[in-house]
Amino acid sequence: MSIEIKTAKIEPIRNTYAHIVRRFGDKPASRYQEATYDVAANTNFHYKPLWDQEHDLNDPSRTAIAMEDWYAFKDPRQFYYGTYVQNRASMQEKAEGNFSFFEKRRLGDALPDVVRDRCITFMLPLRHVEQAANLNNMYCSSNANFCTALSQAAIFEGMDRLGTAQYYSRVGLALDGNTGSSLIAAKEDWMNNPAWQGVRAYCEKTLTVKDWFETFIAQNLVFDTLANDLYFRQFDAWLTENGGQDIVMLTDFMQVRATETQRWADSIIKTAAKESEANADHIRSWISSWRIHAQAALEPLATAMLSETALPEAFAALEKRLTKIGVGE
Amino acid sequence: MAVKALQEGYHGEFKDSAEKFGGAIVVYIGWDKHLWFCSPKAFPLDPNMPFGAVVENVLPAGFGAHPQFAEIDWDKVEWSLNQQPFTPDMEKSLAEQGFDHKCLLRMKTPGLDGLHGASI
Amino acid sequence: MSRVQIGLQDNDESRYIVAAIEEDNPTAIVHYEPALIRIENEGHLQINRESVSEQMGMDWDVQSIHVNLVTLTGNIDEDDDYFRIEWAN
Amino acid sequence: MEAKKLNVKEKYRLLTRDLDWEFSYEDRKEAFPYEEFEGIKITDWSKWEDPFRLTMDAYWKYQAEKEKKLYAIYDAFAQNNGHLNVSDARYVNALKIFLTAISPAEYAAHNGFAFTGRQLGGIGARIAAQMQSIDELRHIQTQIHAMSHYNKHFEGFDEFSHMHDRVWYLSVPKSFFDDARSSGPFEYIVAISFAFEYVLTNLLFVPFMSGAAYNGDMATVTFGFSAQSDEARHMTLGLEIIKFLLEQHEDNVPIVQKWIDKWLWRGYRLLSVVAMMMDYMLPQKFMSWKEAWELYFEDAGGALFRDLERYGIKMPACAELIAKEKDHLSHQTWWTFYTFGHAAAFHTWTPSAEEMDWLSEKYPDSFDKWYRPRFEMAAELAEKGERFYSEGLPQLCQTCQIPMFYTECGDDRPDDTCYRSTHYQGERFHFCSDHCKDIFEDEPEKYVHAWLPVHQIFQGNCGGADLADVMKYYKLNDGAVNADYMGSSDEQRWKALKGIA
Repeated sequence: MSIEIKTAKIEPIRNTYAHIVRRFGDKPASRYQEATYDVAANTNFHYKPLWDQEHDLNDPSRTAIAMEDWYAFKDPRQFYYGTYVQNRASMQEKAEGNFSFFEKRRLGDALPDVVRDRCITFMLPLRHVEQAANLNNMYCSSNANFCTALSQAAIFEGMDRLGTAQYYSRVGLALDGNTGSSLIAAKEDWMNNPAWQGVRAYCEKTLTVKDWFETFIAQNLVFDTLANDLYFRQFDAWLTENGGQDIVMLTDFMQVRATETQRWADSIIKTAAKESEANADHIRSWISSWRIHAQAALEPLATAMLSETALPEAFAALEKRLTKIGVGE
Repeated sequence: MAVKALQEGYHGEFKDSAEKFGGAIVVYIGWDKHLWFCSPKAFPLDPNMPFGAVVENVLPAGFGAHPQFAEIDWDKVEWSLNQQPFTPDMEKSLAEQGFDHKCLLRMKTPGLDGLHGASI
Repeated sequence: MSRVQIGLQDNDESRYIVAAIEEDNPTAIVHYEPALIRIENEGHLQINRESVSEQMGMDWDVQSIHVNLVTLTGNIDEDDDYFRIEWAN
Repeated sequence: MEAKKLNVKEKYRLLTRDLDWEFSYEDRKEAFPYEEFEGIKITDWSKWEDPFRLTMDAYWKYQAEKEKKLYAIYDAFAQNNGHLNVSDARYVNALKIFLTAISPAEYAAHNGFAFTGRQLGGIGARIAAQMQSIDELRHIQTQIHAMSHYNKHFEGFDEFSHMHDRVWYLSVPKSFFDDARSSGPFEYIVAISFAFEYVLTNLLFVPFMSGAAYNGDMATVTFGFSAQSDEARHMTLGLEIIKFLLEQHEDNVPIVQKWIDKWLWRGYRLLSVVAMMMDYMLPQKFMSWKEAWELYFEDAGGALFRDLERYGIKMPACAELIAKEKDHLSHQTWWTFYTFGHAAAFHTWTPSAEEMDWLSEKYPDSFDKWYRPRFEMAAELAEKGERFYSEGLPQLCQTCQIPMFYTECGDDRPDDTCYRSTHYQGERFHFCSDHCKDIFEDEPEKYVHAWLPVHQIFQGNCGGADLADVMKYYKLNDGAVNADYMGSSDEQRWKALKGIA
């Protein structure tokens, strides 16, 4: 067969790019490896940033965390752009199916008022929380610009959080028949309801943090762990008990995504803490200061939405996670 | 105009200031109408070297590949230093004749105006 | 009047879009270049959802133009029913 | 309750624009600290018009569709050894330049838009920037993957990452993006979204990708046009940001004009290498640089600037010089690389007789008079085994960092090198043009910090003073990646594969 003759002559002269060979040996590389490792520039920059004359353009010293090799950070999902968008596209297709089922069957009409009201007051304002999470992860991406493994995973997280904010908004539209009235009501809660003011203050505060690794801890570890437990376990259970199980279908995307992304966040923190005592100390001290903020922020919300035991339960989930990744007390 | 930066006192490092060249000065040399050499060239030179050494060593290395180089009558070359007419003294050092860091030396060779009427 | 132009990847889907453009913009000029279909018109060009859907024989979502779009010049106005580019001058 | 039908505009407003809120607990300036120092005045972000209204679900859906198509072609290309179908192995050298010079710039753009996508105060503009940021990540990754197969069969691709931070000619694209990224968020977005994406990007992608199609390179055509489908969105963002800034406050007009002037010129200088690729590196020629400039800049760009006149924006003055340089640009650039081909990571050659005839036809006013004799002389020497390489190192322009090869085209003296210089704090600085000099003089505090490769070599920061040392520092395999195409290992392998004696 002609194909065999051809392949016999066409021997490759190398298997992959030289920087990939230096890291992994001279063998065929995965698309994730070629798309990720050593892509970012790391030396000989031309100008000082007009907005930060103390640092180079791509500068690892914008965080207190120090690493011998920043590419020690891995994304367990091995997402590069192509695999990321294809994965999310299939998730959105499923979400789209759920929304259209919900809308076609007019499941919103059948919801008990108490479920609808609680969703508007307590769930829809999460779209603003997610907007802060979007910005915080963009902050991580743009500051971790010296390491593609980090900058890409952080922008995926950032775009995910925008998508999540938009899905929460669509829950609102599904509840109010596309008038937007539920979103207006939820924003009113976000701005003025005492139950939400702590969370809003927390979000605003995270947006002023300078060290991007601290931002990461405040957002993706401390806040998300607590909020995920409050919403995806406890509030879900409440919804199911109170005739709101159809809403759970609409938040399926958010839950699946949050679980998946947690593995990535865990691996980042674990790797940084394992690198050195100094890193572990920074991480522990950020955790301890942000958990105090989080306690104050979430207490009124958790109590109003669920009960007085809700937040302690969420903190137990946080403890468990911290222990698992080796930064517990 | 001056730069607008977030904080006061913004200033980049002078990446090519004289002291960074280990005592050498950078001298740029261009040969007019000889575009065989796409651009002027840069040379790190000892400011204490006599101008004659530039003619004897530096120029042949940089421009000797051109067929007209061998025909140059060095007495007839029209020099300019930093865009001012300049009459070199072969014995005197560069520094003594006003060569400083990142200066530009151009030479015109009347009668040798490149090849093929195309300033090659 | 200034010319606007739009470029689409030369593939099957684009051919329906081009047919719809030609129908709705009679003065448009279509150039077939390697792998690229470039369409020019004076002042403006409009792509209508209905016309493309008609050509394809199925519903066409205006936003899906981004899959085949290669380039354009002019100010964009995009809505559910149309995608329009034009110059104000 | 019957659900109301939402149109795209309303839906986008509800899903996206309303996510933002007024701060009560922190000073908003602490969260968005870079919005004011450039002097841009924003009175009302809500006036921002979203140029396109993609929500994330639609973004994932359409982008996944594009990626699926693209990677299917990559797989087929690799399985079928698609590199054997290119017109000639000389063509592959254009791809080497693409991967080493353009692709890393995509990553820089990804980062710059992540920065603006975090720092702009208005949510509409911010999200548009974020989408562009992730798109740019797509571009570098799809380019790395497209070139992955070529890397297995040709020299000059494998060290692209190491090269980008070091090699002399790659400081041109790197400094361009470093310049934009070290600017504030508004200058960045005007520089890249408007001047580069809107005004110039067609000149990079469209002719080059059509050229790839002409030369049988389906992998490149596919990634190029697939990337370009994102560019259409990016270009629109560029135009919207300009209109928005101009409408916000009249004080913005002179600032924006200054940035347009600067970045059109910076971008044009960067495209010198594209001009050369089009005219000299495509064995099957498609369109000359001059024709591309006329079609995509003079025609399309002319319409754009007429549209912007009502805001008081003028066509940048440099356009006049560019129009005069278009007869010379590609020839001078290729000559520079040809003569410094021993220090580059791609091969160079003299154009064949047929190619010279094509160049004469496309450049009737310049090629036969100024450039044909030069290339014929070079070809003759090469024939005799005396291939010409220029000794030593070229003088570089302080701003664009390109060797000072440009001539006084503005003055109709295309055979006189253009020399410009200025003094700043006791030091002399040199430029290739009035425009590069103007850019420096406007912000000397910034441009003194340029990492000029030639000076870095002299300072001993690049491995040594000899070419061999410097090549080692670049991690370039001297004798394999560089010098003339004739006699190169690329040529030998190609001939063996094609059964050419």
